[in-house]
Amino acid sequence: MAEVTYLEAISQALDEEMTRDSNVFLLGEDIGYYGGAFRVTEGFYEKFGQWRVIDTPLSESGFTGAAVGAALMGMRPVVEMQFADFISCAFDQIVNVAAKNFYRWGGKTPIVIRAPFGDSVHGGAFHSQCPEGFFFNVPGLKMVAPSNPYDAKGLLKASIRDDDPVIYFEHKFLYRRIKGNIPDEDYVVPLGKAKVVREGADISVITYSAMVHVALEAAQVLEAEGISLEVVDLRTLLPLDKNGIYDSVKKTSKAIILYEATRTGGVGAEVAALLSEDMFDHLDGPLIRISAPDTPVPYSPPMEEFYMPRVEDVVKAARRLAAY
Amino acid sequence: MAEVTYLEAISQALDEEMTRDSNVFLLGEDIGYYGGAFRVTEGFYEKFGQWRVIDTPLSESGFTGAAVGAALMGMRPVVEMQFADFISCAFDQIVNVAAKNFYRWGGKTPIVIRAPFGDSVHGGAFHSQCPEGFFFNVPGLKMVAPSNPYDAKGLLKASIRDDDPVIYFEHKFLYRRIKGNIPDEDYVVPLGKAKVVREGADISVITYSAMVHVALEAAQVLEAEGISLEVVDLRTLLPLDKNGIYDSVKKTSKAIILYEATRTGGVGAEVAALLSEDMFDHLDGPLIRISAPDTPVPYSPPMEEFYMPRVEDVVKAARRLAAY
Amino acid sequence: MNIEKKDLLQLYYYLKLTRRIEDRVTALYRQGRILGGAWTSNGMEAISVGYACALEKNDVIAPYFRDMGAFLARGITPKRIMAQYLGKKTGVTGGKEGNVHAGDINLGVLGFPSHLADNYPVAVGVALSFKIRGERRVAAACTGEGGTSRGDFHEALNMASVWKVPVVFICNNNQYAYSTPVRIQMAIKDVAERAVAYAIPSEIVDGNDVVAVYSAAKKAYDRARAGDGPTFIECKTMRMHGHSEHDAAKYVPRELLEEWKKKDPIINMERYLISNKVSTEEELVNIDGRIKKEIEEAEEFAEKSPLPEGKEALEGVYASPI
Amino acid sequence: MNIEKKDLLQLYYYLKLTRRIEDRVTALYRQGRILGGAWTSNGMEAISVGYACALEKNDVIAPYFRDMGAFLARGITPKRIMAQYLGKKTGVTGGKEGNVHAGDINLGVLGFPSHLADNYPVAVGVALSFKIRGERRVAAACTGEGGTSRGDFHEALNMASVWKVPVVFICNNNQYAYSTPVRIQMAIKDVAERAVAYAIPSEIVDGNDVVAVYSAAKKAYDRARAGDGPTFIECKTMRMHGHSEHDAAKYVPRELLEEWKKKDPIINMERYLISNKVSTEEELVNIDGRIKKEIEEAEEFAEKSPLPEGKEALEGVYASPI
Ligand SMILES: Cc1ncc(C[n+]2csc(CCOP(=O)(O)OP(=O)(O)O)c2C)c(N)n1
Ligand SMILES: Cc1ncc(C[n+]2csc(CCOP(=O)(O)OP(=O)(O)O)c2C)c(N)n1
Ligand SMILES: [Mg+2]
Ligand SMILES: [Mg+2]
Repeated sequence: MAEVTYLEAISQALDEEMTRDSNVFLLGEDIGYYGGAFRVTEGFYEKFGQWRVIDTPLSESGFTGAAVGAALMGMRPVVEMQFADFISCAFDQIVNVAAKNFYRWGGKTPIVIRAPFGDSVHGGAFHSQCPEGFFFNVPGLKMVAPSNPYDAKGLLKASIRDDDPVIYFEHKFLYRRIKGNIPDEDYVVPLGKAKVVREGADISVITYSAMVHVALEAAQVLEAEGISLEVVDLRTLLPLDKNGIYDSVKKTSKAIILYEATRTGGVGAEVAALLSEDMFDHLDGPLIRISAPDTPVPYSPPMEEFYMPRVEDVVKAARRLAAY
Repeated sequence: MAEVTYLEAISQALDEEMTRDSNVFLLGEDIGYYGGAFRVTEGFYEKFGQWRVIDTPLSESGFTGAAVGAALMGMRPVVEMQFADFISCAFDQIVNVAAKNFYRWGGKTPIVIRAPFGDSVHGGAFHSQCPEGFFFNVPGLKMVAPSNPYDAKGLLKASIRDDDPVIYFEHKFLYRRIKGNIPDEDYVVPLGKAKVVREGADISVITYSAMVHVALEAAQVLEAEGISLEVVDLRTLLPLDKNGIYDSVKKTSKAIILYEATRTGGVGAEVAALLSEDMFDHLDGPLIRISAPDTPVPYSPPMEEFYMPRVEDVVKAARRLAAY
Repeated sequence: MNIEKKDLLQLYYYLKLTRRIEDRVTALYRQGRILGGAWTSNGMEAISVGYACALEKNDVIAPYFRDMGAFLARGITPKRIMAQYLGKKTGVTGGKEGNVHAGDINLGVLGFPSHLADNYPVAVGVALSFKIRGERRVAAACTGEGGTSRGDFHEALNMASVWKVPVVFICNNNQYAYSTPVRIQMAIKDVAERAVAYAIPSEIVDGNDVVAVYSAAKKAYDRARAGDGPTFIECKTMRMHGHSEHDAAKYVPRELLEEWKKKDPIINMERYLISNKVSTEEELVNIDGRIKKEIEEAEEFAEKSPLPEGKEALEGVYASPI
Repeated sequence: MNIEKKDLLQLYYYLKLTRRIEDRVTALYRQGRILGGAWTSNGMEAISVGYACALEKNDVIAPYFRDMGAFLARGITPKRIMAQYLGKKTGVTGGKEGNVHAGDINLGVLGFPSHLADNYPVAVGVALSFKIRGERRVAAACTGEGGTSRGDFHEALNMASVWKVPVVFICNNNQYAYSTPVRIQMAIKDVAERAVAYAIPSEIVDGNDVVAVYSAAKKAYDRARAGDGPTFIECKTMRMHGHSEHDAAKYVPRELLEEWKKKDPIINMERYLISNKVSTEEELVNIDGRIKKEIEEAEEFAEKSPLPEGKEALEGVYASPI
């Protein structure tokens, strides 16, 4: 066991997978000689050489497509988007080529796309987005979004070993702020499994990534008031772990869905839809979604703060639901 | 009043708007001299000249970006995607440039992107998609999807006159199959307003585009059984007409959400989420989503048929809900 | 380049096989037996036959939708192809996809994504994997001249040249992209001028001369295999039909078609084989007879093959389902 | 090219204003007063000042994030800019965006989208609208050499040339894209070689010589205005700091920086003005004094300006809200 940051956990997963399997290699802007904009691949260039840590031209579509081609040849490329915001430039290669190869003609495409996402660096509309909603209507893709170092490492390893294209959303806010103990031995966190990160009796908060920590804080505040929150960390966003979600809601009969992306059409909508279809008889109150509003991410601090879902939003919603 | 096809209605709207406002012009592949892959702009080249009906190079991102630039200069460009499937190549220009210009720096971007979508031509995974889900988590965009000639014309005119970027989803299956009477005079169908296309008492079917006709057929079948469906045609997908949806569900207390796109993360999820949040006290049964499954669109007829939502799916769901 | 008789006859065989199979596709489409669309390479067969036949067994292609000849030359059988067109379970994709939207990784054929030029960066990645693993294999990618206007074309050629990977880019310049003539597709005269921007050597060949295409491709593959990086080959040809079967192509001047009719790649090749005494008319007639039979059998096989069941639509979305 | 004194002094004024305002931005960023990032054009000011000053009032620019000089030259005031950096309501975007992610349509400045080269097709569209309406205006777009590897670069230049629209593409080639040197960004020596692929005439200029940039731009604008289509101008320069304030740029050889330090565009211009007797040292000192005062006032204005309220985040998503 050793305590590492979320960022170190990601870095370790890459390092260990590259050591384990010579088919694993990395592509992205400034990830090689420089070690990456967020320094996730610091030292990799020296250790693995330029052909396994490839500094690409500024061509998101191109290098994602190249990763697809290499994957079809049995390699296991891991692509880094410098910021998740730039994944939109590779959208077509991801949704039409990578995600559909296997269904259309049996082409296995085991690529991982690392996408540092979320608000944290006061980066405004183009360095803060949560783009998971763009890809949520794309069968053939998988998406994960860990909230802590243990999952960050285990899910990245599982993603690299998986035979399908996976977008790995790593939250910039968590990089150096969240630490945790992880085993010394090799382990994976299986894709497709949510996790109850806090048991509770009254209300389920279904959430992922950085918002897990907001939910946990809210749970602490509410404990004092006698409201018991159960916090479900989705971990994998696509495909969703329906049973994991349902099990919690069967217990609590009430649910808050908490996510940092903008409100309409995101992961939260799908969770609500699933619950309203399959858990109708178990629900004792309306579902409540807490999310960013439907706007681009604003830059100026007061607006940025207003934009982000807060602990107090969860607290208020929970009080409302508890009284329902 | 004159009877026209859905396709003619679109063509008329373009023609009339180009005649009314010299700022309106068209860009796309093969739309000029040839008249468009679906012949929507037949005769336009002769009538309006090559600089108002521009045959572009094969560059979806490029010509969408060019439309954005022209729009910023006060023009009102209408872009044609040859098939909606190719809109993914212009994804970045749409979500990051067009949709965010106004919020970020006040740049008005009145572009319309016409996207012939949906299954009908046995085109397989790349000529059949319903890509509205890709764009549904993008604040700043508007999206419409008419189901009949009247709306097709009125919504296209409204979209062209609107000051925001609008994706106009026109359904290929409806082009020549659906006819309707439309007024001789100029009219618009306002954006953001759903419409009850069939009044009913027992169950609301919330749907849009080609699926409206599936819902109407199902309503007829069910009428004989004494189940009364109300069919709500969303018409505008983004932003959704919440009140229009709510009004119907307040009346019926039960809802089916019917859409042709793949299931997870589409428009249907959001409608379900809205209802489960705001209409919880009115709902007398679970919400039921009927959609395509989470797969790419398959080519072979038996699979394609299996893939598409059918009248009988709606009938069965309605029976289940009626008995609830 | 000195090409052996058996290789020349193979080129001829695939040219003719391509023509005949696509003629059947067209006929079946007109009868309403093939749903969707039907795009052929009629008059352009020499390009895909030429570049594919010049490859080695372990090489990989990223073809586009006018590359029937390459599909065949890589070993995708007429049976599987006819079944593919008819949406049968025995087709290349088991009915998941139609026409040449198919691939077979075991034969080194990547599935064509409709989005033109998307296969170019993919081919660069294939070649990159060869370079990383130190394999002497090459990747060949083909697209139309229209497709070269797409951003992915640019990003692919740039990466390929910077990384010096063993990929050869083929361009079928058939003078039209659907209805759009080259003149309003690009401001340059030859597509090959685009390669200058990447310091990639290029060659322009007569796309209706299968021997020329084959030779140019072979030379480029040799370069690539030797570690000297990518080549761009522009094959000049003419699309002799509409864009697809439902396009009458009224926008193409008749004289242009008349002119190119005289340059038919199959007649070209027959003339070449006979005048160079590589082959006799009789030999060629025999080959053709074999092809006719093969196609009849393929069609019969396809007709008799079962359609997939509807619910098979749900299968195969993920390689590792959760 | 014969440039009037007042124009030369204007170039000098904007060079110096840009340098001084960015120096303040850097200082404020280091103090933690500016959140997010701070990117400057230090040592590269001549490019954006040069291309922007050569424009007419009704022309339009699509700048990128190293174009502070162009923002200023188009008339976006230091007050609004400083307020922008501090996220104030009086900033160019009212706090919606930070640093130079801003635009002002009334001054012919399009907002820069971070996604590099996205502004190139947009600029083509601007120019297209001028062509359609028969206006004698031009559009100028700028990006870094790294940005030219993106597909949108290719699609933009191709369209611009086919349509012959009045757009001028400027490229700031500062030898690095973040940590990536040109050598692994592209296989060509000069970015200008990319223009060949579109039959677009190009020019390579010393990007540290504001008079050279100005003159080349002016010539290109004249061509564009005359209906002769686009030009590509590569401005050779060097990024003298890290990619942004938080990058120490250890990957840049120190000698390279030493070499380019001698070519500072402001010192260059001072030398030019004095040795050509356009101006006196005193005159330049006076200009500088004016600038210092202007910036002090701007900073004060920005500091005193109110922040937006949180809930203003909800405003302005749509131009016509429903
Ligand atoms: C990105 C993209 N946009 C549009 C289309 C629709 N489309 C199919 S073929 C075609 C023309 C292709 O022209 P070219 O590349 O020259 O190939 P050719 O058909 O002439 O062989 C178009 C526009 C497409 N397949 N992909
Ligand atoms: C499409 C895209 N990918 C990645 C980035 C992140 N990024 C910001 S600046 C930069 C380097 C830009 O280099 P260059 O174009 O040469 O401009 P310079 O910074 O040197 O002026 C990168 C990779 C981006 N802004 N856009
Ligand atoms: Mg062509
Ligand atoms: Mg640079």
